[in-house]
Amino acid sequence: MSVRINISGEVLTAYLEGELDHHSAKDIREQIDNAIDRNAPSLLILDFRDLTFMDSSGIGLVMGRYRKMKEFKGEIHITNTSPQIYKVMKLSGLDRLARIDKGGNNSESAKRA
Amino acid sequence: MSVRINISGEVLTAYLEGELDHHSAKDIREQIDNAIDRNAPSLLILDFRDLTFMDSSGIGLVMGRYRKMKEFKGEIHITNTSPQIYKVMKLSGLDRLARIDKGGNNSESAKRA
Amino acid sequence: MKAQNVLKMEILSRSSNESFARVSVAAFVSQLDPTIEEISDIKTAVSEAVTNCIVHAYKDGIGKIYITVKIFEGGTVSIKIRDTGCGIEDIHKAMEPLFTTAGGERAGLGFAVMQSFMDKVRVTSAVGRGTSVTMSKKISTQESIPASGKSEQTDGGK
Amino acid sequence: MKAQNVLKMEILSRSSNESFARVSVAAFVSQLDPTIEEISDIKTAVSEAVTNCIVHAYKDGIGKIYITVKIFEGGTVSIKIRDTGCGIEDIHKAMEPLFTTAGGERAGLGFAVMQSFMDKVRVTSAVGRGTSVTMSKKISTQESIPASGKSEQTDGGK
Ligand SMILES: Nc1ncnc2c1ncn2[C@@H]1O[C@H](COP(=O)(O)OP(=O)(O)O)[C@@H](O)[C@H]1O
Ligand SMILES: Nc1ncnc2c1ncn2[C@@H]1O[C@H](COP(=O)(O)OP(=O)(O)O)[C@@H](O)[C@H]1O
Repeated sequence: MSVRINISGEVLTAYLEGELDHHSAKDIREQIDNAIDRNAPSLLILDFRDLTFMDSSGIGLVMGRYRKMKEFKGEIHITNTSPQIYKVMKLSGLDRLARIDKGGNNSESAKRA
Repeated sequence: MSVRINISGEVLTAYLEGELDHHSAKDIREQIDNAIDRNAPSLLILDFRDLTFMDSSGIGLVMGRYRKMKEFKGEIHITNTSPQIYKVMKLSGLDRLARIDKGGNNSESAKRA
Repeated sequence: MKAQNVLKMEILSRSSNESFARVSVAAFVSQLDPTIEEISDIKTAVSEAVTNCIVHAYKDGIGKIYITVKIFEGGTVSIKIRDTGCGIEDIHKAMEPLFTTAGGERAGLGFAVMQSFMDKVRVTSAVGRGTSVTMSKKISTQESIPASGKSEQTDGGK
Repeated sequence: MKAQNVLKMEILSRSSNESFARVSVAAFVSQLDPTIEEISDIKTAVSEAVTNCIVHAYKDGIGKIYITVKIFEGGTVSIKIRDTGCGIEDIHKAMEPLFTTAGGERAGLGFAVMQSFMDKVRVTSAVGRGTSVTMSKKISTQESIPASGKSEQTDGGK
Protein backbone atom coordinates (compact mmCIF):
# COMPACT_ATOMS: atom_id res chain seq x y z
CA MET A 1 0.00 0.00 0.00
CA SER A 2 1.40 3.40 -0.95
CA VAL A 3 0.27 6.94 -1.65
CA ARG A 4 1.55 9.41 -4.25
CA ILE A 5 0.80 13.05 -3.60
CA ASN A 6 0.42 15.80 -6.20
CA ILE A 7 -0.04 19.51 -5.47
CA SER A 8 -1.39 21.86 -8.10
CA GLY A 9 -2.39 25.30 -6.84
CA GLU A 10 -5.00 24.87 -4.13
CA VAL A 11 -5.66 21.27 -5.06
CA LEU A 12 -3.98 18.37 -3.31
CA THR A 13 -4.49 14.98 -4.99
CA ALA A 14 -3.60 11.75 -3.18
CA TYR A 15 -3.36 8.67 -5.41
CA LEU A 16 -3.82 5.57 -3.26
CA GLU A 17 -2.40 2.28 -4.47
CA GLY A 18 -2.90 -1.23 -3.07
CA GLU A 19 -5.09 -2.48 -0.22
CA LEU A 20 -6.39 -0.06 2.39
CA ASP A 21 -7.13 -1.74 5.73
CA HIS A 22 -6.43 -1.04 9.41
CA HIS A 23 -2.84 -2.23 8.98
CA SER A 24 -1.99 0.10 6.10
CA ALA A 25 -4.21 3.08 7.08
CA LYS A 26 -1.92 4.65 9.68
CA ASP A 27 0.97 5.29 7.34
CA ILE A 28 -1.28 6.58 4.56
CA ARG A 29 -3.11 8.87 7.01
CA GLU A 30 0.15 10.38 8.21
CA GLN A 31 1.42 11.05 4.73
CA ILE A 32 -1.80 12.74 3.65
CA ASP A 33 -2.03 14.81 6.85
CA ASN A 34 1.56 15.99 6.51
CA ALA A 35 0.83 17.16 2.98
CA ILE A 36 -2.37 18.92 4.12
CA ASP A 37 -0.52 20.67 6.96
CA ARG A 38 2.26 21.87 4.67
CA ASN A 39 0.04 23.03 1.81
CA ALA A 40 -3.34 23.98 3.32
CA PRO A 41 -5.23 23.08 0.13
CA SER A 42 -8.84 24.14 -0.45
CA LEU A 43 -9.64 20.85 -2.19
CA LEU A 44 -8.42 17.35 -1.34
CA ILE A 45 -8.96 14.74 -4.06
CA LEU A 46 -8.60 11.11 -3.02
CA ASP A 47 -7.99 9.15 -6.22
CA PHE A 48 -8.83 5.46 -5.77
CA ARG A 49 -7.92 4.38 -9.31
CA ASP A 50 -5.27 1.92 -8.10
CA LEU A 51 -6.88 0.96 -4.82
CA THR A 52 -7.68 -2.74 -5.07
CA PHE A 53 -9.36 -3.25 -1.69
CA MET A 54 -10.87 -1.17 1.11
CA ASP A 55 -12.74 -2.03 4.30
CA SER A 56 -14.32 0.24 6.92
CA SER A 57 -10.86 1.39 8.02
CA GLY A 58 -10.87 3.31 4.75
CA ILE A 59 -14.13 4.98 5.75
CA GLY A 60 -12.44 6.04 8.98
CA LEU A 61 -9.58 7.48 6.94
CA VAL A 62 -11.89 9.43 4.62
CA MET A 63 -14.02 10.69 7.56
CA GLY A 64 -10.92 11.87 9.40
CA ARG A 65 -9.65 13.77 6.35
CA TYR A 66 -13.16 15.21 5.83
CA ARG A 67 -13.09 16.63 9.37
CA LYS A 68 -9.55 17.94 8.91
CA MET A 69 -10.43 19.71 5.65
CA LYS A 70 -13.58 21.17 7.28
CA GLU A 71 -11.44 22.91 9.92
CA PHE A 72 -10.27 25.42 7.35
CA LYS A 73 -13.35 25.20 5.11
CA GLY A 74 -11.73 22.90 2.56
CA GLU A 75 -13.60 20.29 0.54
CA ILE A 76 -13.00 16.65 -0.29
CA HIS A 77 -13.71 14.67 -3.48
CA ILE A 78 -13.32 10.96 -3.97
CA THR A 79 -12.70 9.70 -7.44
CA ASN A 80 -12.36 6.47 -9.44
CA THR A 81 -13.90 4.10 -6.92
CA SER A 82 -14.29 0.45 -7.92
CA PRO A 83 -17.68 -1.24 -7.37
CA GLN A 84 -16.37 -2.93 -4.19
CA ILE A 85 -15.13 0.36 -2.75
CA TYR A 86 -18.24 2.25 -3.78
CA LYS A 87 -20.35 -0.34 -1.96
CA VAL A 88 -18.41 0.24 1.28
CA MET A 89 -18.66 4.02 0.83
CA LYS A 90 -22.45 3.95 0.24
CA LEU A 91 -22.98 2.01 3.44
CA SER A 92 -21.30 4.76 5.46
CA GLY A 93 -23.40 7.56 4.01
CA LEU A 94 -20.13 9.15 2.91
CA ASP A 95 -21.78 9.91 -0.42
CA ARG A 96 -23.79 12.56 1.43
CA LEU A 97 -20.67 14.31 2.78
CA ALA A 98 -18.34 14.22 -0.19
CA ARG A 99 -18.57 14.01 -3.96
CA ILE A 100 -17.80 10.46 -5.10
CA ASP A 101 -17.12 9.67 -8.75
CA LYS A 102 -17.24 6.08 -9.87
CA GLY A 103 -15.45 4.56 -12.81
CA GLY A 104 -11.89 4.52 -14.00
CA ASN A 105 -10.70 2.12 -11.32
CA ASN A 106 -8.18 -0.39 -12.59
CA SER A 107 -8.61 -3.03 -9.94
CA GLU A 108 -11.45 -5.08 -11.41
CA SER A 109 -9.64 -5.85 -14.62
CA ALA A 110 -6.49 -6.74 -12.72
CA LYS A 111 -7.96 -9.25 -10.30
CA ARG A 112 -10.19 -12.13 -11.28
CA ALA A 113 -11.97 -14.13 -8.63
CA MET B 1 -6.26 -25.54 -15.54
CA SER B 2 -7.08 -26.25 -19.18
CA VAL B 3 -5.46 -27.58 -22.33
CA ARG B 4 -5.96 -26.47 -25.92
CA ILE B 5 -4.98 -28.94 -28.60
CA ASN B 6 -3.85 -28.18 -32.12
CA ILE B 7 -3.16 -30.71 -34.87
CA SER B 8 -1.11 -29.79 -37.88
CA GLY B 9 -0.03 -32.73 -40.08
CA GLU B 10 1.98 -35.14 -37.94
CA VAL B 11 2.44 -32.59 -35.15
CA LEU B 12 0.16 -32.42 -32.12
CA THR B 13 0.63 -29.35 -29.94
CA ALA B 14 -0.91 -29.16 -26.46
CA TYR B 15 -1.03 -25.66 -24.95
CA LEU B 16 -1.30 -25.98 -21.16
CA GLU B 17 -2.80 -23.12 -19.20
CA GLY B 18 -2.93 -22.62 -15.42
CA GLU B 19 -1.47 -24.67 -12.58
CA LEU B 20 -0.44 -28.27 -13.15
CA ASP B 21 -0.55 -30.36 -9.98
CA HIS B 22 -1.85 -33.78 -8.94
CA HIS B 23 -5.40 -32.41 -8.80
CA SER B 24 -5.44 -31.04 -12.32
CA ALA B 25 -3.14 -33.60 -13.99
CA LYS B 26 -5.70 -36.37 -14.51
CA ASP B 27 -8.04 -34.37 -16.71
CA ILE B 28 -5.18 -32.90 -18.75
CA ARG B 29 -3.62 -36.33 -19.19
CA GLU B 30 -6.88 -37.80 -20.51
CA GLN B 31 -7.40 -34.99 -23.00
CA ILE B 32 -3.87 -35.29 -24.37
CA ASP B 33 -4.04 -39.10 -24.54
CA ASN B 34 -7.36 -39.00 -26.39
CA ALA B 35 -5.86 -36.65 -28.97
CA ILE B 36 -2.77 -38.85 -29.34
CA ASP B 37 -4.93 -41.96 -29.81
CA ARG B 38 -7.08 -40.30 -32.43
CA ASN B 39 -4.25 -38.70 -34.41
CA ALA B 40 -1.16 -40.87 -33.88
CA PRO B 41 1.21 -37.89 -34.31
CA SER B 42 4.93 -38.34 -34.83
CA LEU B 43 5.72 -35.29 -32.70
CA LEU B 44 4.02 -34.10 -29.49
CA ILE B 45 4.79 -30.54 -28.48
CA LEU B 46 3.87 -29.54 -24.93
CA ASP B 47 3.69 -25.74 -24.91
CA PHE B 48 4.05 -24.37 -21.36
CA ARG B 49 3.73 -20.67 -22.33
CA ASP B 50 0.65 -20.17 -20.11
CA LEU B 51 1.51 -22.68 -17.42
CA THR B 52 1.94 -20.68 -14.21
CA PHE B 53 2.88 -23.50 -11.84
CA MET B 54 4.04 -27.11 -12.00
CA ASP B 55 5.17 -29.62 -9.38
CA SER B 56 6.45 -33.18 -9.77
CA SER B 57 2.98 -34.32 -10.86
CA GLY B 58 3.81 -32.48 -14.09
CA ILE B 59 6.97 -34.56 -14.42
CA GLY B 60 4.82 -37.65 -14.10
CA LEU B 61 2.57 -36.33 -16.84
CA VAL B 62 5.49 -35.60 -19.20
CA MET B 63 7.13 -38.98 -18.47
CA GLY B 64 3.86 -40.78 -19.17
CA ARG B 65 3.41 -38.98 -22.52
CA TYR B 66 7.09 -39.68 -23.34
CA ARG B 67 6.48 -43.41 -22.87
CA LYS B 68 3.25 -43.28 -24.85
CA MET B 69 4.91 -41.50 -27.80
CA LYS B 70 7.82 -43.99 -27.69
CA GLU B 71 5.41 -46.87 -28.28
CA PHE B 72 5.02 -45.82 -31.88
CA LYS B 73 8.41 -44.16 -32.23
CA GLY B 74 7.08 -40.62 -31.77
CA GLU B 75 9.04 -37.78 -30.18
CA ILE B 76 8.23 -35.17 -27.56
CA HIS B 77 9.32 -31.54 -27.27
CA ILE B 78 8.65 -29.19 -24.38
CA THR B 79 8.59 -25.53 -25.11
CA ASN B 80 8.29 -22.14 -23.36
CA THR B 81 9.08 -23.27 -19.83
CA SER B 82 9.26 -20.62 -17.10
CA PRO B 83 12.29 -20.61 -14.77
CA GLN B 84 10.25 -22.33 -12.03
CA ILE B 85 9.08 -25.07 -14.37
CA TYR B 86 12.51 -25.52 -15.91
CA LYS B 87 13.95 -25.99 -12.42
CA VAL B 88 11.51 -28.83 -11.72
CA MET B 89 12.25 -30.39 -15.14
CA LYS B 90 16.05 -30.27 -14.67
CA LEU B 91 15.74 -32.09 -11.37
CA SER B 92 14.01 -35.00 -13.06
CA GLY B 93 16.61 -35.43 -15.76
CA LEU B 94 13.81 -34.93 -18.28
CA ASP B 95 16.14 -32.67 -20.20
CA ARG B 96 18.01 -35.81 -21.22
CA LEU B 97 14.90 -37.50 -22.65
CA ALA B 98 13.20 -34.63 -24.43
CA ARG B 99 14.10 -31.33 -26.03
CA ILE B 100 13.20 -28.49 -23.68
CA ASP B 101 13.13 -24.88 -24.88
CA LYS B 102 13.11 -22.11 -22.34
CA GLY B 103 11.73 -18.63 -22.82
CA GLY B 104 8.48 -17.18 -24.01
CA ASN B 105 6.57 -18.15 -20.88
CA ASN B 106 4.08 -15.49 -19.79
CA SER B 107 3.76 -16.49 -16.19
CA GLU B 108 6.58 -14.50 -14.62
CA SER B 109 5.35 -11.14 -15.81
CA ALA B 110 1.81 -11.96 -14.72
CA LYS B 111 2.52 -12.95 -11.15
CA ARG B 112 4.52 -10.93 -8.70
CA ALA B 113 5.58 -12.37 -5.38
CA MET C 1 -25.60 -30.74 7.33
CA LYS C 2 -22.10 -32.05 6.79
CA ALA C 3 -19.52 -29.72 5.30
CA GLN C 4 -17.95 -30.79 2.01
CA ASN C 5 -14.72 -28.99 2.69
CA VAL C 6 -13.34 -27.40 5.84
CA LEU C 7 -10.46 -25.05 6.58
CA LYS C 8 -9.28 -24.25 10.09
CA MET C 9 -6.69 -21.55 10.68
CA GLU C 10 -5.04 -20.03 13.70
CA ILE C 11 -3.15 -16.76 13.34
CA LEU C 12 -1.70 -14.16 15.70
CA SER C 13 -3.47 -10.82 16.15
CA ARG C 14 -0.78 -8.89 14.27
CA SER C 15 -2.17 -6.30 11.92
CA SER C 16 0.10 -7.64 9.16
CA ASN C 17 -2.09 -10.76 9.18
CA GLU C 18 -5.27 -8.88 8.18
CA SER C 19 -4.44 -9.10 4.52
CA PHE C 20 -3.31 -12.72 4.80
CA ALA C 21 -6.57 -13.74 6.49
CA ARG C 22 -8.87 -12.30 3.84
CA VAL C 23 -6.72 -13.55 0.95
CA SER C 24 -6.60 -17.11 2.22
CA VAL C 25 -10.30 -17.31 3.05
CA ALA C 26 -10.99 -15.99 -0.47
CA ALA C 27 -8.62 -18.56 -1.98
CA PHE C 28 -10.43 -21.36 -0.14
CA VAL C 29 -13.88 -20.11 -1.17
CA SER C 30 -12.77 -19.72 -4.78
CA GLN C 31 -13.26 -23.48 -5.33
CA LEU C 32 -16.99 -22.65 -5.51
CA ASP C 33 -16.33 -20.44 -8.53
CA PRO C 34 -17.82 -17.27 -6.99
CA THR C 35 -18.29 -14.01 -8.86
CA ILE C 36 -15.81 -11.18 -8.33
CA GLU C 37 -18.45 -9.34 -6.31
CA GLU C 38 -19.10 -12.32 -4.02
CA ILE C 39 -15.39 -12.77 -3.40
CA SER C 40 -14.85 -9.13 -2.56
CA ASP C 41 -17.90 -9.14 -0.25
CA ILE C 42 -16.36 -12.07 1.61
CA LYS C 43 -12.90 -10.49 1.71
CA THR C 44 -14.34 -7.28 3.12
CA ALA C 45 -16.43 -9.03 5.80
CA VAL C 46 -13.46 -11.19 6.87
CA SER C 47 -11.24 -8.12 7.01
CA GLU C 48 -13.73 -6.42 9.38
CA ALA C 49 -14.04 -9.38 11.73
CA VAL C 50 -10.30 -10.05 11.87
CA THR C 51 -9.53 -6.35 12.38
CA ASN C 52 -11.98 -6.29 15.32
CA CYS C 53 -10.02 -9.08 17.02
CA ILE C 54 -6.81 -7.09 16.58
CA VAL C 55 -8.15 -3.64 17.48
CA HIS C 56 -10.73 -4.51 20.15
CA ALA C 57 -10.43 -8.07 21.51
CA TYR C 58 -6.66 -7.98 22.01
CA LYS C 59 -6.18 -4.22 22.25
CA ASP C 60 -3.42 -4.53 24.84
CA GLY C 61 -1.40 -7.35 23.39
CA ILE C 62 -1.16 -10.21 20.95
CA GLY C 63 -3.59 -13.12 21.03
CA LYS C 64 -4.81 -15.88 18.78
CA ILE C 65 -7.49 -15.60 16.14
CA TYR C 66 -9.26 -18.82 15.08
CA ILE C 67 -10.86 -18.94 11.65
CA THR C 68 -13.03 -21.82 10.43
CA VAL C 69 -14.41 -21.91 6.90
CA LYS C 70 -16.95 -24.55 5.87
CA ILE C 71 -18.32 -25.20 2.42
CA PHE C 72 -21.71 -26.92 2.26
CA GLU C 73 -23.47 -28.70 -0.56
CA GLY C 74 -25.46 -26.21 -2.60
CA GLY C 75 -22.70 -23.62 -2.31
CA THR C 76 -23.18 -22.04 1.11
CA VAL C 77 -20.05 -20.83 2.86
CA SER C 78 -19.89 -20.38 6.61
CA ILE C 79 -17.02 -18.45 8.18
CA LYS C 80 -16.38 -18.33 11.92
CA ILE C 81 -13.88 -15.87 13.37
CA ARG C 82 -13.21 -16.36 17.06
CA ASP C 83 -10.99 -14.69 19.65
CA THR C 84 -10.37 -15.24 23.36
CA GLY C 85 -10.05 -11.54 24.05
CA CYS C 86 -11.95 -8.99 26.15
CA GLY C 87 -15.45 -9.84 24.93
CA ILE C 88 -18.40 -7.53 24.24
CA GLU C 89 -20.64 -6.29 27.03
CA ASP C 90 -23.69 -5.30 24.97
CA ILE C 91 -23.73 -7.05 21.60
CA HIS C 92 -26.88 -5.29 20.45
CA LYS C 93 -25.33 -1.87 21.00
CA ALA C 94 -21.99 -2.95 19.51
CA MET C 95 -23.73 -3.91 16.28
CA GLU C 96 -25.42 -0.53 15.81
CA PRO C 97 -23.96 1.34 12.83
CA LEU C 98 -21.47 4.05 13.83
CA PHE C 99 -21.09 2.68 17.38
CA THR C 100 -17.46 2.29 18.37
CA THR C 101 -15.63 2.09 21.67
CA ALA C 102 -12.32 2.86 20.02
CA GLY C 103 -12.82 6.44 18.85
CA GLY C 104 -10.08 7.98 16.80
CA GLU C 105 -10.24 6.70 13.25
CA ARG C 106 -12.56 3.70 13.72
CA ALA C 107 -15.78 4.32 11.82
CA GLY C 108 -17.97 2.00 13.90
CA LEU C 109 -19.10 0.28 10.68
CA GLY C 110 -17.43 -3.11 10.96
CA PHE C 111 -20.57 -5.02 11.91
CA ALA C 112 -22.66 -2.99 9.45
CA VAL C 113 -20.33 -4.09 6.63
CA MET C 114 -20.47 -7.73 7.73
CA GLN C 115 -24.28 -7.63 7.86
CA SER C 116 -24.74 -5.97 4.53
CA PHE C 117 -22.11 -8.04 2.65
CA MET C 118 -23.02 -11.47 4.04
CA ASP C 119 -26.41 -13.22 4.20
CA LYS C 120 -26.30 -13.94 7.94
CA VAL C 121 -24.14 -12.75 10.85
CA ARG C 122 -24.34 -14.24 14.33
CA VAL C 123 -22.29 -12.92 17.25
CA THR C 124 -21.77 -14.57 20.62
CA SER C 125 -19.54 -13.11 23.29
CA ALA C 126 -18.65 -13.35 26.97
CA VAL C 127 -16.85 -10.52 28.75
CA GLY C 128 -13.31 -11.55 29.64
CA ARG C 129 -13.61 -14.76 27.61
CA GLY C 130 -13.92 -13.72 23.99
CA THR C 131 -16.10 -13.27 20.96
CA SER C 132 -17.21 -15.42 18.07
CA VAL C 133 -18.61 -14.08 14.81
CA THR C 134 -20.22 -16.57 12.40
CA MET C 135 -21.18 -15.33 8.96
CA SER C 136 -22.64 -17.21 6.02
CA LYS C 137 -23.27 -16.53 2.37
CA LYS C 138 -24.73 -18.52 -0.48
CA ILE C 139 -22.53 -18.46 -3.56
CA SER C 140 -24.59 -18.11 -6.73
CA THR C 141 -22.87 -20.15 -9.41
CA GLN C 142 -21.23 -23.22 -8.14
CA GLU C 143 -18.94 -25.86 -9.54
CA SER C 144 -19.82 -29.03 -7.66
CA ILE C 145 -17.12 -30.78 -5.69
CA PRO C 146 -17.16 -34.53 -6.31
CA ALA C 147 -18.27 -36.36 -3.17
CA SER C 148 -14.94 -38.11 -2.74
CA GLY C 149 -12.83 -35.32 -4.17
CA LYS C 150 -10.18 -37.80 -5.13
CA SER C 151 -11.56 -39.56 -8.19
CA GLU C 152 -8.18 -39.12 -9.87
CA GLN C 153 -6.76 -41.72 -7.53
CA THR C 154 -9.29 -44.45 -7.96
CA ASP C 155 -9.28 -44.59 -11.73
CA GLY C 156 -6.04 -42.81 -12.50
CA GLY C 157 -3.80 -45.52 -11.08
CA LYS C 158 -1.68 -43.28 -8.84
CA MET D 1 14.09 -19.08 19.09
CA LYS D 2 10.62 -17.57 19.28
CA ALA D 3 8.65 -17.19 16.07
CA GLN D 4 7.60 -13.66 15.14
CA ASN D 5 4.53 -14.81 13.31
CA VAL D 6 2.77 -18.16 13.21
CA LEU D 7 0.07 -19.67 11.01
CA LYS D 8 -1.65 -22.95 11.81
CA MET D 9 -4.01 -24.53 9.30
CA GLU D 10 -6.02 -27.69 9.14
CA ILE D 11 -7.47 -28.85 5.82
CA LEU D 12 -9.04 -32.02 4.46
CA SER D 13 -7.05 -34.28 2.13
CA ARG D 14 -9.11 -33.36 -0.92
CA SER D 15 -7.04 -32.80 -4.02
CA SER D 16 -8.87 -29.51 -4.63
CA ASN D 17 -7.07 -28.20 -1.52
CA GLU D 18 -3.56 -28.65 -3.03
CA SER D 19 -3.72 -25.31 -4.75
CA PHE D 20 -5.26 -23.60 -1.72
CA ALA D 21 -2.50 -24.89 0.56
CA ARG D 22 0.41 -23.61 -1.52
CA VAL D 23 -1.28 -20.28 -2.24
CA SER D 24 -2.02 -19.55 1.40
CA VAL D 25 1.42 -20.55 2.66
CA ALA D 26 2.89 -18.29 -0.05
CA ALA D 27 0.57 -15.43 0.99
CA PHE D 28 1.72 -15.80 4.60
CA VAL D 29 5.41 -15.93 3.68
CA SER D 30 5.05 -12.91 1.39
CA GLN D 31 5.22 -10.59 4.44
CA LEU D 32 8.99 -11.29 4.35
CA ASP D 33 9.16 -9.75 0.87
CA PRO D 34 10.66 -12.83 -0.83
CA THR D 35 11.82 -12.93 -4.43
CA ILE D 36 9.59 -14.54 -7.06
CA GLU D 37 11.99 -17.49 -7.17
CA GLU D 38 11.88 -18.01 -3.40
CA ILE D 39 8.09 -17.91 -3.40
CA SER D 40 7.80 -20.40 -6.22
CA ASP D 41 10.33 -22.71 -4.54
CA ILE D 42 8.17 -22.66 -1.40
CA LYS D 43 4.93 -23.16 -3.34
CA THR D 44 6.41 -26.14 -5.16
CA ALA D 45 7.76 -27.77 -1.98
CA VAL D 46 4.44 -27.28 -0.15
CA SER D 47 2.56 -28.70 -3.13
CA GLU D 48 4.72 -31.86 -2.99
CA ALA D 49 4.27 -32.41 0.75
CA VAL D 50 0.52 -31.78 0.69
CA THR D 51 0.05 -34.00 -2.38
CA ASN D 52 1.89 -36.80 -0.57
CA CYS D 53 -0.63 -36.64 2.29
CA ILE D 54 -3.49 -36.91 -0.23
CA VAL D 55 -1.98 -39.57 -2.50
CA HIS D 56 -0.06 -41.70 0.01
CA ALA D 57 -0.98 -41.03 3.65
CA TYR D 58 -4.76 -41.09 3.12
CA LYS D 59 -4.86 -43.15 -0.06
CA ASP D 60 -8.08 -44.91 0.95
CA GLY D 61 -10.07 -41.99 2.26
CA ILE D 62 -10.15 -38.43 3.49
CA GLY D 63 -8.10 -37.31 6.48
CA LYS D 64 -6.77 -34.12 8.00
CA ILE D 65 -3.63 -32.30 6.98
CA TYR D 66 -2.04 -29.97 9.54
CA ILE D 67 0.16 -27.15 8.30
CA THR D 68 2.21 -24.89 10.57
CA VAL D 69 4.22 -21.98 9.20
CA LYS D 70 6.61 -20.05 11.44
CA ILE D 71 8.52 -16.91 10.60
CA PHE D 72 11.66 -16.28 12.63
CA GLU D 73 13.72 -13.16 13.12
CA GLY D 74 16.32 -12.90 10.38
CA GLY D 75 13.86 -14.15 7.79
CA THR D 76 13.86 -17.92 8.17
CA VAL D 77 10.60 -19.70 7.38
CA SER D 78 9.78 -23.10 8.79
CA ILE D 79 6.90 -25.11 7.34
CA LYS D 80 5.58 -28.29 8.94
CA ILE D 81 3.13 -30.51 7.05
CA ARG D 82 1.73 -33.34 9.13
CA ASP D 83 -0.76 -36.14 8.55
CA THR D 84 -2.13 -38.96 10.69
CA GLY D 85 -2.20 -41.40 7.78
CA CYS D 86 -0.47 -44.69 6.97
CA GLY D 87 3.09 -43.62 7.77
CA ILE D 88 6.34 -44.51 5.98
CA GLU D 89 8.15 -47.77 6.68
CA ASP D 90 11.60 -46.85 5.40
CA ILE D 91 12.09 -43.08 5.29
CA HIS D 92 15.58 -43.36 3.83
CA LYS D 93 14.32 -45.37 0.87
CA ALA D 94 11.22 -43.17 0.45
CA MET D 95 13.45 -40.13 0.04
CA GLU D 96 15.52 -41.63 -2.78
CA PRO D 97 14.86 -39.87 -6.08
CA LEU D 98 12.51 -41.84 -8.38
CA PHE D 99 11.35 -44.14 -5.58
CA THR D 100 7.57 -44.39 -5.43
CA THR D 101 5.12 -46.91 -4.01
CA ALA D 102 2.28 -45.49 -6.08
CA GLY D 103 3.37 -46.33 -9.61
CA GLY D 104 1.24 -45.05 -12.43
CA GLU D 105 1.95 -41.40 -13.03
CA ARG D 106 3.78 -40.54 -9.80
CA ALA D 107 7.36 -39.60 -10.64
CA GLY D 108 8.88 -40.44 -7.25
CA LEU D 109 10.41 -36.96 -7.13
CA GLY D 110 8.37 -35.29 -4.39
CA PHE D 111 11.07 -35.49 -1.72
CA ALA D 112 13.77 -34.63 -4.25
CA VAL D 113 11.91 -31.41 -5.11
CA MET D 114 11.47 -30.53 -1.42
CA GLN D 115 15.17 -31.13 -0.74
CA SER D 116 16.42 -29.17 -3.68
CA PHE D 117 14.01 -26.21 -3.30
CA MET D 118 14.26 -25.77 0.48
CA ASP D 119 17.36 -25.38 2.69
CA LYS D 120 16.47 -28.21 5.09
CA VAL D 121 13.95 -31.06 5.06
CA ARG D 122 13.33 -33.31 8.06
CA VAL D 123 10.91 -36.25 7.95
CA THR D 124 9.58 -38.23 10.91
CA SER D 125 7.06 -41.03 10.52
CA ALA D 126 5.45 -43.94 12.34
CA VAL D 127 3.67 -46.70 10.44
CA GLY D 128 -0.07 -46.53 11.10
CA ARG D 129 0.28 -43.21 12.95
CA GLY D 130 1.36 -40.65 10.37
CA THR D 131 4.12 -38.56 8.90
CA SER D 132 5.51 -35.12 9.55
CA VAL D 133 7.66 -33.16 7.09
CA THR D 134 9.42 -30.02 8.37
CA MET D 135 11.13 -27.81 5.82
CA SER D 136 12.91 -24.51 6.29
CA LYS D 137 14.29 -21.82 4.06
CA LYS D 138 16.04 -18.53 4.66
CA ILE D 139 14.50 -15.67 2.71
CA SER D 140 17.14 -13.37 1.27
CA THR D 141 15.74 -9.88 1.42
CA GLN D 142 13.59 -9.23 4.39
CA GLU D 143 11.38 -6.43 5.56
CA SER D 144 11.51 -6.53 9.34
CA ILE D 145 8.28 -7.02 11.25
CA PRO D 146 8.00 -4.58 14.15
CA ALA D 147 8.28 -6.44 17.46
CA SER D 148 4.76 -5.49 18.56
CA GLY D 149 3.24 -5.45 15.10
CA LYS D 150 0.52 -3.11 16.25
CA SER D 151 2.23 0.27 16.58
CA GLU D 152 -0.68 1.82 14.70
CA GLN D 153 -2.81 1.32 17.76
CA THR D 154 -0.60 2.85 20.36
CA ASP D 155 0.04 6.14 18.62
CA GLY D 156 -2.74 6.13 16.06
CA GLY D 157 -5.48 6.63 18.63
CA LYS D 158 -7.75 3.87 17.42
N1 LIG E 1 -13.93 -9.14 18.61
C1 LIG E 1 -14.31 -8.13 19.42
N2 LIG E 1 -13.92 -8.11 20.71
C2 LIG E 1 -14.31 -7.13 21.54
N3 LIG E 1 -15.09 -6.09 21.17
C3 LIG E 1 -15.51 -6.03 19.89
C4 LIG E 1 -15.14 -7.04 18.95
N4 LIG E 1 -15.71 -6.74 17.76
C5 LIG E 1 -16.39 -5.60 17.95
N5 LIG E 1 -16.28 -5.16 19.23
C6 LIG E 1 -16.94 -3.97 19.82
O1 LIG E 1 -17.99 -3.55 18.96
C7 LIG E 1 -17.79 -2.21 18.55
C8 LIG E 1 -18.32 -1.99 17.13
O2 LIG E 1 -17.56 -2.74 16.20
P1 LIG E 1 -17.55 -2.36 14.66
O3 LIG E 1 -18.98 -2.19 14.19
O4 LIG E 1 -16.76 -3.36 13.94
O5 LIG E 1 -16.87 -0.94 14.57
P2 LIG E 1 -15.35 -0.48 14.88
O6 LIG E 1 -14.43 -1.65 14.74
O7 LIG E 1 -15.08 0.56 13.85
O8 LIG E 1 -15.33 0.05 16.28
C9 LIG E 1 -16.31 -1.98 18.69
O9 LIG E 1 -15.97 -0.62 18.83
C10 LIG E 1 -15.99 -2.81 19.95
O10 LIG E 1 -16.34 -2.11 21.13
N1 LIG F 1 2.88 -38.38 3.86
C1 LIG F 1 3.22 -39.65 3.46
N2 LIG F 1 2.59 -40.71 4.00
C2 LIG F 1 2.91 -41.97 3.60
N3 LIG F 1 3.84 -42.24 2.68
C3 LIG F 1 4.51 -41.22 2.11
C4 LIG F 1 4.23 -39.87 2.45
N4 LIG F 1 5.03 -39.08 1.72
C5 LIG F 1 5.79 -39.89 0.95
N5 LIG F 1 5.49 -41.19 1.18
C6 LIG F 1 6.13 -42.38 0.55
O1 LIG F 1 7.36 -41.97 -0.03
C7 LIG F 1 7.39 -42.28 -1.41
C8 LIG F 1 8.20 -41.25 -2.18
O2 LIG F 1 7.56 -39.98 -2.13
P1 LIG F 1 7.89 -38.86 -3.19
O3 LIG F 1 9.37 -38.69 -3.29
O4 LIG F 1 7.13 -37.65 -2.81
O5 LIG F 1 7.37 -39.42 -4.58
P2 LIG F 1 5.89 -39.74 -5.11
O6 LIG F 1 4.90 -38.92 -4.32
O7 LIG F 1 5.93 -39.35 -6.54
O8 LIG F 1 5.67 -41.19 -4.89
C9 LIG F 1 5.94 -42.36 -1.81
O9 LIG F 1 5.73 -43.13 -2.96
C10 LIG F 1 5.31 -42.98 -0.57
O10 LIG F 1 5.51 -44.37 -0.52
